Amino acid sequence: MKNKILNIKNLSKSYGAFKVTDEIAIDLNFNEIHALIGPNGAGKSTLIKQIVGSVKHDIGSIILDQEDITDLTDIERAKIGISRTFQVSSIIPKFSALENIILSLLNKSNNTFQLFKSLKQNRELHLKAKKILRDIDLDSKSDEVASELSHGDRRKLEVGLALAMDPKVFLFDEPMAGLDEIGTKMMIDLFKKIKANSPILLIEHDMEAVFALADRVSVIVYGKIVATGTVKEIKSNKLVRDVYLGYEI
Amino acid sequence: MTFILFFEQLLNGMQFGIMLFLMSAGLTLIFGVMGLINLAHGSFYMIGAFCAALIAGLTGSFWLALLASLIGAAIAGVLIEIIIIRRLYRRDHLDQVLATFALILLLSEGVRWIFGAFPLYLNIPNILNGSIPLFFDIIYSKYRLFIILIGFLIAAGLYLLITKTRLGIRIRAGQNDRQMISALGVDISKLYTIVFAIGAGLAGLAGAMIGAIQSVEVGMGEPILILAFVVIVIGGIGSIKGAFIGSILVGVTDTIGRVFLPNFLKIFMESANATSMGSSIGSMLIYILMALILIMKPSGLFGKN
Amino acid sequence: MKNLTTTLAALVIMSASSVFADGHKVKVGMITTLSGGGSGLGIDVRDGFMLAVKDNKNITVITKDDQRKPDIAVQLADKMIQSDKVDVLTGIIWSNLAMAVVPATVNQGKFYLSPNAGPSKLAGKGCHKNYFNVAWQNDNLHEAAGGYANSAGFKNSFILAPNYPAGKDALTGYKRFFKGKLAGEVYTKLGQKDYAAEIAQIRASGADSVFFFLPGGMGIGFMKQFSQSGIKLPVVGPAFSFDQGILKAVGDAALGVKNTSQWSKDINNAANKKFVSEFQKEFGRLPSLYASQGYDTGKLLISAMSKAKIKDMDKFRNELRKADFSSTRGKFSFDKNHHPIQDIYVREVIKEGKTLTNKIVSVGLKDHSNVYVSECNM
Amino acid sequence: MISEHFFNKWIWSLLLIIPICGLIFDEPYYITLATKVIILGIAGVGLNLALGYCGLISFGHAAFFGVGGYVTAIMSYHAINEEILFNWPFDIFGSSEMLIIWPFAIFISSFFSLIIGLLSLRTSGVYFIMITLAFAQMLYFFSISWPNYGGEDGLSIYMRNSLPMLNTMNPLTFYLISLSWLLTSIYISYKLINSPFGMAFQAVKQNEERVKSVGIETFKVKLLVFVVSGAITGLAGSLYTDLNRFVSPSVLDWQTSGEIMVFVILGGIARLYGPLVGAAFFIILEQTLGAYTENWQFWLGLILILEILYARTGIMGLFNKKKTI
Repeated sequence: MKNKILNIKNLSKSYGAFKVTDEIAIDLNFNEIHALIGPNGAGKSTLIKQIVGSVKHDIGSIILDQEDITDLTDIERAKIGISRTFQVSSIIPKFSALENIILSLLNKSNNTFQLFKSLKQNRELHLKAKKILRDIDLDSKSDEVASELSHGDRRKLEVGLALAMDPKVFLFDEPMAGLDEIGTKMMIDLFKKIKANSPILLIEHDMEAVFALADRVSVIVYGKIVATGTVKEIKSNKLVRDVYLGYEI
Repeated sequence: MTFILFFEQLLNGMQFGIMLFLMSAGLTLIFGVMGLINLAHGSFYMIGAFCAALIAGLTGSFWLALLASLIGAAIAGVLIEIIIIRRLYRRDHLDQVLATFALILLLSEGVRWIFGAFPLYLNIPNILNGSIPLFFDIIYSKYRLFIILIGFLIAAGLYLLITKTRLGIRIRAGQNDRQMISALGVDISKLYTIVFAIGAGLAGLAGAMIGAIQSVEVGMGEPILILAFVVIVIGGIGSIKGAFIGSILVGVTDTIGRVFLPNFLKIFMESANATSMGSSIGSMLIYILMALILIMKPSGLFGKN
Repeated sequence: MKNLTTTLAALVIMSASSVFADGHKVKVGMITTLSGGGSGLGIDVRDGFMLAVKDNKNITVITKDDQRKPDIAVQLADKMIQSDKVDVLTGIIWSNLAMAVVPATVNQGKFYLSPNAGPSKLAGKGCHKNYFNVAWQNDNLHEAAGGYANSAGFKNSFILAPNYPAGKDALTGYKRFFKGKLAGEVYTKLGQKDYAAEIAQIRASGADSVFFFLPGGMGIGFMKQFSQSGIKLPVVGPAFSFDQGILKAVGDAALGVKNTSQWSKDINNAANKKFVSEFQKEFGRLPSLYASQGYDTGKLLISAMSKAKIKDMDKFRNELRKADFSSTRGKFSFDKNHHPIQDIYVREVIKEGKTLTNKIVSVGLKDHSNVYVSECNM
Repeated sequence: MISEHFFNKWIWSLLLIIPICGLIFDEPYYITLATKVIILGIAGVGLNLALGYCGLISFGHAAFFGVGGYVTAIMSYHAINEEILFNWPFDIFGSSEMLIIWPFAIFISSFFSLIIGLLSLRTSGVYFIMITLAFAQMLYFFSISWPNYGGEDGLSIYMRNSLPMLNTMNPLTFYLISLSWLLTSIYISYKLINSPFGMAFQAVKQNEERVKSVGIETFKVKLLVFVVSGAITGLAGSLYTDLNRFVSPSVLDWQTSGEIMVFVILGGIARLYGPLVGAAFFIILEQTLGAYTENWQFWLGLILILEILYARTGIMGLFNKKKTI
């Protein structure tokens, strides 16, 4: 158990008779990218929402780094070290790329309630933010207003916001959707690099990327996890093949 | 404090609530379908009352006056919707609050310009004058019973309109998904105009019915507008059911609180203080009620989260 | 630049001319309610005043609308005193506005003649040598109503008024003179228009009479609903809810109601007859209580001007105190606290042809002053 | 095109020129009028923080304006009558010293905004608009029916409160006092919006969900902005009482809330000088229209509607096309 950074047990949530997540058990080891795949509407994003706490689950428990966070609010979980990206880019539209990243740095650097210090003169925050922009290959666009960035750049900025929080775990919700080849390649390299610090739970439709990155893969169908294993195991799992009829695995 | 008095006050609260419902039904529909906060809704209440007073003065008929209030306010609603309001649907709440705040100034002053500064005369027909005995020795005003009756009829009519007619289906669709109904090929701007006219007409009718027992004057709409907002916020914005229950709740709380609070406080303090303190708290009571409900249910009793 | 010089020159001449002006000229600032709720009262006071001073070349009047907001009223008073350099202020309708404007005016060394509001504070401790009330002290009409209730043989009154200072003064005033018991005493919400709850209480209370003070739209609502309720109790009230401007809106519900007033259009004296006919000719409507008060205020001012120059404040004040003018109310004089001593009449609402109006039925209180005189150190 | 920066300089020169003109032409009333603009501008600067920068559409700022105003009048009233203000937990006397009154007015209006904020910020959208209105209405009805301090009649304090060595009754002196408070409140706003905290509350306006997900306690952020906003508006209320030497329930009226909102939006939301320009425009309209017609509110309404429909960025936006948050 000691080697698990995130451990989710028996997580269930239903709206009326409809179970969006059904006794889900999933965990995340140190140094690991754990991919979560499944057809649309299987409950992947809802699972993420329950882990970050923006949707309350009915029963089950969530353990982060030996600590039970089941009863914490979404903000408390984010402060402790869960950071996420959104399936549909969610950024601060009128801030520049740099300002977006700085916002994300505020919590860790304990700057949120600094009322009268000029932000412009805070060199430390600026340097940190610049470094993250370089990591996500956006340093050339640091002063551009976020709402005017291209779709791909906004996906990168999403990941940058998550990175800036320096969390214990990342939950990435389709970070590569809509990225071009170069972008995808950059992300894959980046993820490989950061997982040593903070492991990643990854939802992704790009199977090539998943198979290139994931240490383990879980398959979720109708709110249930039907299989978990290494890329090789999953590729050869008959059930998964049935579910993913039409997908080339 | 006798049972009879209590029951009579309950009826008074009902009657007040029913009137609030006529105001708030339109307000909540307009918000639910078009997403518009309409501070100028009280102006239609006023316009209805003035139309009624005008027609009653010309023809001497109360019934024609009621009809005139409904039609006059609805026509005013259509005109204002086409000229001004429809440009606000896509705006944020802030612009809406401000534009309709300005509209209050414009309409109130406009009406004063036309009709002068003194209150107008509008009275109820003889047939509804006086009181009739109900059960248990309760004597109650005929006109107020009439108001309660009309209110329930309109509530029932609205219910049928929304659940059973094509227009109702479109309205409900509009409340759920604005994109969808335009995709269905419904002429959305026509639908909006109709909904706005219904709301304005109901407010105008309420203004005429109440104007007949209170006073027809400029500025009569704003106090009741604020109460109507309290109602729809308590009931949950967009919900007709919420508006109905909220109206009755506010009407009864206000009436009962006003009457019984001073008497209740007399148990604890001397009479003059109790009367004064009781009516002070009584006048704050519905706002306290609203704050309590919102603190417990931030989207009102029947609001969507 | 040339324009600026001309403007400057013009300004210098203007300010100079006011310095060297004939000492008989008086500049009057009228701050009253001309827009929004209750503007009917302000318009009547203004029209009455203007009618009184119409032919007097020595009076200039600047009129401004206070929107019934006390802060606006104070700011206008400051403007008129500081910029327009008026000598006398008048016009305020509402007690709460008077409480704001009167102290500001008299503290800046100007006269204030009140054509309507007479709050108790300004009659008692807060009285001032430069403040004259030409209408009534707020309690007067209510006291007369209490006195009338005694003479009518009422023993058990139900009384109600809005929950604000003037409302409390009203009920206190009634109780000061009424000798019977109270069947109930209710304070309603200010601005309340629906009195179903209160009427139910009246019905249940076993009262033999009702006294109410509900100015403006509040009173219209109460009277209509009371008459519709079928309760046959006699009603007494001050004139405010039964005056010319408002009677039309109350309608037949008001017929027969007794109300107290220091003025009525059928008071039999020459000044009043002249006022009523001239007002009708000028404005095409019957004058109201408020119009008569505005008119008397104007006549009072003229009477003092004919004997003293305004710059000689002490002399001018003395002339004002003499109240040497023919009032529409007949006998009129000031008590020590500069509030009227006058008869208060009991009127009844009647119909003249199709028009509702009032006729005097008796004198309620003769040569009536107010109870606050002793509190005033002047 | 004139830049906003240039325009701001113009505003400052005007603020200095107006009183001088008032002196030269012996029209002290125009100084008083300009003082009113400045005080209402301060109230707007307060609201602008919450409404313009943080997206908290408060329809109840009259509450704080009124509380500040009443605190001032009540303290002064007790000082005039030499009565004790409180005798628990210790004796507090009234005061007619502005230096004592200001901190009290600021403190008590922040206290009210803290309580109202704590309860109201649980809601959002239209509900927030309406619950803030409800709290202001509560105070309004309370002030009318509470007899101790004049109820509907209001409270007159006859003379302005005093500052050491200054004659506050002099229009110019009081103008300069108000002007320095305007400067202070704009400076505080400027510092706030350029601080890390300012970044947080401006982000909340745009995408609260995102701000939560990066671990920032948005409730606390909004509450603090709301309190600062209420405090500034409360201070404006205090000055407004001194301007008129009078306070009454009308300052707590819902139309006061509406008007403060109008200043902010007329001038241009989320712009430092917006509320001042809005207040000035509003007062000038009121004065000039009022001189021509009794029905000036009709024309005011018309102009406001046109402004909202066709000049959405406010007056400041005409000079600077740069988007605000």
